[in-house]
Amino acid sequence: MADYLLSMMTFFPLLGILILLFLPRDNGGLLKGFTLAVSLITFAISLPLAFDNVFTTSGGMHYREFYQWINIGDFFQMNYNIGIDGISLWLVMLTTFITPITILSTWNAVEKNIKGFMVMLLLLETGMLGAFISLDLFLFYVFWELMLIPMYFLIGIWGGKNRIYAAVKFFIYTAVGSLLMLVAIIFVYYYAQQSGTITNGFGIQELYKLDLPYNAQFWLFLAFGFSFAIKVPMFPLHTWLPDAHTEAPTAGSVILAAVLLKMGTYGYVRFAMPLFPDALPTFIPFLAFLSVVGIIYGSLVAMMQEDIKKLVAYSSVAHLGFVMLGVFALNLQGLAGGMIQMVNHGISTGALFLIVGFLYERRHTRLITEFGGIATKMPIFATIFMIILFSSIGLPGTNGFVGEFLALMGAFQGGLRWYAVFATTGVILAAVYMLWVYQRVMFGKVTNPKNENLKDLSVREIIIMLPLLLFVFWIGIYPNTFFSKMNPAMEQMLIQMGANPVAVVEMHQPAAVEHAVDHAETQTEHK
Amino acid sequence: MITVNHYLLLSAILFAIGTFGVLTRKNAIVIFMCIEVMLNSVNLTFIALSRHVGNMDGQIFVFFVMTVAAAEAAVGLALMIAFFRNKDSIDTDDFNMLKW
Amino acid sequence: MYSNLWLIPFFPLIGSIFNGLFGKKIKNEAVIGGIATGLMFLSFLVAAQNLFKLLGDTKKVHELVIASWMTVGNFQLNWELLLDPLSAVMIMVVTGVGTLIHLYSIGYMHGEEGYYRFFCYLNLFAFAMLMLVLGGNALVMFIGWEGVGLCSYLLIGYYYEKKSASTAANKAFIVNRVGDFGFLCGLLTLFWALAEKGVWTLNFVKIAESGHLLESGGLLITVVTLSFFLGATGKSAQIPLFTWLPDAMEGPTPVSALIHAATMVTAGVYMIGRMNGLFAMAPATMMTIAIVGGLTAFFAATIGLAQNDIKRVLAYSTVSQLGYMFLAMGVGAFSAGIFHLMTHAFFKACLFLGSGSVIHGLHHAYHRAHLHDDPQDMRNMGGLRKKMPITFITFLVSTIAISGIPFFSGFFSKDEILWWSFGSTRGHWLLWLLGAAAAGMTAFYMFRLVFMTFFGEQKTDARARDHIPESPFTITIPLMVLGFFALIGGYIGIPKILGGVNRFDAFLAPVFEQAQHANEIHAHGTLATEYTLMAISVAIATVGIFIAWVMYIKNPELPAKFVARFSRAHKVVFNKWYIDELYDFLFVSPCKRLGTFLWRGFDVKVVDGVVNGCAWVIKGLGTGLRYTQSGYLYNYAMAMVVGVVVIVGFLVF
Amino acid sequence: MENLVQEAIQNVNFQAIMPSLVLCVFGMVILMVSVFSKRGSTTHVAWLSIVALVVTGFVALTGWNNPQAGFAGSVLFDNFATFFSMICIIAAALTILMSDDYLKREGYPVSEYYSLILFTTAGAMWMASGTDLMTIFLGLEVLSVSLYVLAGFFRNQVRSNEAGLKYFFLGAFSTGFLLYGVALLYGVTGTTKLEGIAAYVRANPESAMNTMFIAGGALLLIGFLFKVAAAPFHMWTPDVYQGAPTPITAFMSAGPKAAAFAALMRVSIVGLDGLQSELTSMFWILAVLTMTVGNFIALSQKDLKRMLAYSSISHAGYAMVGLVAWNEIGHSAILFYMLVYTFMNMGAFAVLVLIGKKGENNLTLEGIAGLGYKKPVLGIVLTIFLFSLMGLPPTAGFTAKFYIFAGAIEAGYIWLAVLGVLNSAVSLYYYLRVMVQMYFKDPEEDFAWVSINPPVAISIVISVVGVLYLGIFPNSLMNLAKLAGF
Repeated sequence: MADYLLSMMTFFPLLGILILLFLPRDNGGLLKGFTLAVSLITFAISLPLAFDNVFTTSGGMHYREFYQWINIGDFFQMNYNIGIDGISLWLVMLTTFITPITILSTWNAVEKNIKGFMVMLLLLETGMLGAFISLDLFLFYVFWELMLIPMYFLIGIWGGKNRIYAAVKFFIYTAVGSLLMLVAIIFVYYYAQQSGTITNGFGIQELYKLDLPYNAQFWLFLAFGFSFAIKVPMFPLHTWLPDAHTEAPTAGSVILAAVLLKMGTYGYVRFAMPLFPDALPTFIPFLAFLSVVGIIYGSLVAMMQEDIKKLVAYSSVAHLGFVMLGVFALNLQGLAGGMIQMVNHGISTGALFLIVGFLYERRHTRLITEFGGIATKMPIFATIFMIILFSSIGLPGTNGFVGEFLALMGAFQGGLRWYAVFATTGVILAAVYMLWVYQRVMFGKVTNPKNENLKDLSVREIIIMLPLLLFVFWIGIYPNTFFSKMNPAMEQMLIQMGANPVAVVEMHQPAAVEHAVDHAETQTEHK
Repeated sequence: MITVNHYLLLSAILFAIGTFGVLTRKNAIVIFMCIEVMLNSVNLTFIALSRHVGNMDGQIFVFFVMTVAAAEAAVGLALMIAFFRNKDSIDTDDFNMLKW
Repeated sequence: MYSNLWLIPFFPLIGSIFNGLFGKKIKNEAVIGGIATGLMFLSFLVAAQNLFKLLGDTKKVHELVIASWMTVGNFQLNWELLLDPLSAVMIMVVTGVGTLIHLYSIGYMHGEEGYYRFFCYLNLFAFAMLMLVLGGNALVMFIGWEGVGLCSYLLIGYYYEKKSASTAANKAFIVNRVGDFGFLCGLLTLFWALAEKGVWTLNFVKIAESGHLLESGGLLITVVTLSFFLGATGKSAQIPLFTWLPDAMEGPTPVSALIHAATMVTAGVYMIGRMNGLFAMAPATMMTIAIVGGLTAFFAATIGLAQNDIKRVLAYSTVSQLGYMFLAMGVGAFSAGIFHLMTHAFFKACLFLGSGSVIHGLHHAYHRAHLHDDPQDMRNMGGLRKKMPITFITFLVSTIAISGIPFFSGFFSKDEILWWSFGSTRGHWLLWLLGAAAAGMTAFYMFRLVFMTFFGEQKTDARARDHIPESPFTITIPLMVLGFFALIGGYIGIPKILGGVNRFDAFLAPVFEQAQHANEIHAHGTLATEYTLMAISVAIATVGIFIAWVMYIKNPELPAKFVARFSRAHKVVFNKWYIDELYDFLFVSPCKRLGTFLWRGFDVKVVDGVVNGCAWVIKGLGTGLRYTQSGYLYNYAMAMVVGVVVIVGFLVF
Repeated sequence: MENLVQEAIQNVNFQAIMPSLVLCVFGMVILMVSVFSKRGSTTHVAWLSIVALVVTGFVALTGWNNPQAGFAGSVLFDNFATFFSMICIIAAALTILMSDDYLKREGYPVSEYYSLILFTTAGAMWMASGTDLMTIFLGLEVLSVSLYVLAGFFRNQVRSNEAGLKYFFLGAFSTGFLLYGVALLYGVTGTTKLEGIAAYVRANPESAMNTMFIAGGALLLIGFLFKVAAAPFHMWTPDVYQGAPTPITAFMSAGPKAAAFAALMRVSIVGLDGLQSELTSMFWILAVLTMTVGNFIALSQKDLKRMLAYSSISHAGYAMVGLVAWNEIGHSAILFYMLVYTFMNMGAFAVLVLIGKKGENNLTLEGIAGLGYKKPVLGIVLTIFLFSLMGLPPTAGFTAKFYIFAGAIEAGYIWLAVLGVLNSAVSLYYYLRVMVQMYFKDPEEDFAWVSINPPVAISIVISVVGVLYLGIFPNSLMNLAKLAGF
């Protein structure tokens, strides 16, 4: 069973879709229930991964599956080449974890064409999981593009007033980047083929060993980086995000924020950076700069938003700036911060979108001015909102802090000191816009009569939020659960990126470093 | 002495005339005739070259071209008649339903 | 040995969680308040036990690792607690004063709608504060540091339906965040600097051990300490980040007493004390701290002169007193600073609780009389000493203490600070002057407060006058206890020149001595100077009291004349030197405008404009090209001919 | 004389033209059958043509890995020809499946229609298997003449007339250029056999490269470029595609286009090998131009058939990238691409055939608003075809595009690939617009007139299966394309 675990996990939702198609169209409860069951089973399938201690000892790929897929002799070969390591582990878990939550959140929100909605959600899950576990660039690309389709429909069919514009923009914007990446992928392949290093199709582990000339790396990194930067999204390629988020239905926003955006950051960590390590130093100052701009810019723009959802969307831009900054620090702390911040952002921002969804379901508006004094009417909601909000701000003890702190620390260690200092101002700004919106929505007296009869969260809604709250504190208080399984893989990845995983800029006490390098080397041997 | 070049030149001129006619005339029949001029100029080229090269392939080709031209004429005229029935015109300016 | 240390923060945490989850169901105020207070008291007992253990111990520094927190490569961080004399003093203050204020709150918050919520927050605060002081590394401290900020936010915004309350809460948190920015920068710089030297740690003990690796007085250490100090100014309401504290008085009075007087706001002082080794190595920073402290003490006192809201006067007084503590830290009088921190905790908590008692009484009276007058405005008070005798006496004791009248607790601590600011190797007579002037003003405005509130004729609305009661015993007991300590709390630190042994100083010596010695920080001067200075400060205080007496008892019409005479100056002082307006002008509105511009002007028009512009251009090109498809046969033929000519030409030539 | 006849008979190899012969015979049989059939009943004829195509398919498949040369080297039925023949057969079969009901709906239930399709297919197969310019020309003309008729088949419909006439005139016009090119090549090399031309160039590398030869080659190729609708010879495409009966449009975009590509490839690769560097640079420009023109103009189209016509132009551009690459990958990629394109495009047209009302005036963007809700299955399959046309995984459109661009990149044409993918990005917009209408707009009509009849359903199912199978498991056919390529 363990041999096929990843495949089972990835394609189980697809199986669910097949059955779903034959269920009666009008029985909404059955459709939702069934989909929920499918996603929960998927989660259950993936659960053994989280408890597998092999990740704590070895940074290599596990649960490998390898089948020949396309083999056109000397033309090209693609393989069904999947595996998971500490870097993708938590993103996979996040995906399987957040999907049931989103499905549960749509219980009352979606009325139109429930079947289609559920199909799209499950298709999306398959796409996301597939992208995280692909070890073959071609396979990755297939899943990567596959994700676009359901998201496009989620926004376009079940979205808000301006949904068509948003959906089309989302689709084309992301596709432009990925198409350029496709060219780069093919180029890498043929370069490898001509230099004789290809034995395994588009397998990234072979491609990692490739010694590309700097010039090629420069352009290839640009192509990959551009594609991922759109997905992240990094300033100034972010404008699709507020539109997409605002128009998407709650479930769409949650998945978009929680998982889809991670594809971009994950892409940097897994593909762009380790594949083209020589080009990395050229780009890092530039990318770090954009990350910092994203943090400050996103926060400032978020501050002035009138629509809560747009505010959260812009705050995403800021949060992902931290992720990217951490990743570009090229050391363990930064990378760990970035990785955990990806998970955090999934949890916190996902939860924020759910919260906005709760409000929207009740009032069918998201304008801040329409609210005020909600805390009196919905105390449980207010409490949960508050906790999530502080997690998003990065209050110590919550998950957000761990990620932001490590990312900043990494940036500090990794020679991005000034960037880090400016990024830290984002800590202030986050508090400003979040608290301000909370004040305007929740505090004060109820001035709008429409808010008089708001009902507090239902049991279902509380159940949705509880697991998220659990992880808010878990990651905040004992992140080692996560780090212990990420560390070996990250060390290996950093070596691949041409960075010393434990390096500070200048070393004065070589003993510790040697030890760490030894450690890393034994890791490599294991592989 | 008339060399092959003279023939080629003549056929080229004919071809050009045909082309020019296609470009400038509006009457479908005339345009069709111009195309026939073009095809026949090609035939002339073939024959001249066949003689010049010294094998029969060119001449055989001409037979095919002529056959095909006949078939085309049949089809083309039929199409024109069909159009004329509907529009009472075979002016190419009236081929204006499908555009942009 | 000290393995039960974790219980100290644990008890309030339990209380907080319990009340947060079940408080709403329980409804019974006695149970809720009882649990919260009881757990706080347990915490106090454990703290006391540990203190006594430490007193009898030769080893003064003890660490307790609870669990690991983050382990990433070389960076290993634990949940760890640190008990040394400094934190021992702090936990005593926090749990002691905390317990009393919890007790006080049972009565004070009686009948409030969110009773359980209040105790939940209050306990949470105690937890966070205890984490702050017990934190064994900078990050655990930071947890507490931000945690108290959070609770402060929650408690200031306790009356969240009031706009001013929620605004004040936001302001407090955000201004604190500015400070936290500094703290984080300092932390990260420090960590990086030490890691460069091969020491990967945030542990305080290790930092203290390896501080010498950094260049003393160098740029790096200055930057680190200045950043930390920025954090301290945020939390402890110093210039330039003091503006939030007066607004924070929107919170219920016990909150003001606990958080905004006794404990949280002293965190900055504590933090400097905790890292005294580093600070001592950065003279420039020390000087900055001393100057900022002195100036804060002075300016806050000036503002305090003119306020009419009883709690605001106390708030500015707090800012001013905190300035003293920073002054102390800045001149290297670490133990004096901590000493003042402790005495201040007693008398300021007592003052706040006393004012709370007054407000409570007036509120009650207005409520009974169905009036809506402001129960916090001193102009509505007067002559309350007869109505509220216990409140009055304890209040008076504390006022005397804060004014620096000999043999009350404030005298000892304040005087030591003033002496150090004059005589320390890091001191200067100008600093002393600022402190002394502030002391005079303190005496004046505090007695102004007492006179306006408790003496003179009763200005309370006649209809409410008879309903003013003395507060219930849950309120008066804490007052009495705190009043008692305000009276005698100073005796553990009687300076040598007054014949004492200064036990307090001795107790803290293990923490501070090394840094002071290593950096040659000590106060020097003759005994005569010391006596003289002491006399002068006492004299100044007395003069202050005298003026207050003249203006508010003897000739009550004087203040109005005075205000009329110096109307402009009064206006400036009354409006807090327009600092809020200045910040609004300098930071808040530019930020908002920038945000709006970036959104509507830049994001929508430029960034998105480029994107949509691309789409628009492509579509326009498409539409243009579309019209080449004219539908005319000869055009198509022409295109073909052109194509033929171009291609043939291209290939042939 | 005796000898000549003997030699000729020996050289004749009917095996080499057997598939087209079978088709022609069947075509004539159908003509005869139609004479004896009741007016207006064409269903049996349609099924008979399907039988014809199936038989032909089996016959053609015997040529796989069993190349048959014949007629003194004028015909070579090799893997390449087999592959293209199969594409044409599939296209023709799908066309016929979707035609019967359509013809009845539009009021032209005429049997000649089917025999014309069979003749067209036969012509296409000649084009694919011809190795002499003469046979290729004959194939081209058989194909063209039949198509002229088919395009103008609805003789009482002005639109159809106009389409037929425009196609006819421009087709004949381009034939003139093609022939002139053949004549020039013949003049230089003294032969019309592709091998002969190539051999002559190899023997006289210096003198062969004269103006006449190059111009002849260019003119010749232009004839085929016209058929594949490469810019600037594409201008007939939108008009003809829009005006012709929808199944015929579908057919033209797949079968004849594939045949034209086959001829284009064989002529350039076998016959004009010597001009490689000139031709690749020409194809480079034309490919970019073609896809750009196709995609850009398609952006503002409202009529679905016309939009798909422009899309077809752009796809021709993508396929030409394989010619630019001029390597094994590129050449096999074209084969694979044409096969995939047949499935996805015919599928899309089949859906249009179904949802059109009589006269097909409702085949506009607005006309299909809400289709996805009223006819969910049709909506889904059309969506799949559109995604495939966009080139998104997991559809065949993606694998095909990948194959093509892999060829280009392997040959070092990075910028061409970049321009190509950017073009696909542009194309997303107009394909998405269809989906916007289908799913994001509320239905304005109930689509009650849409009845899904079995033959069309079969054609759609075949297309969907083809698109998904080739998208997810392209291995087998990619390998076949590799074997069939040059």
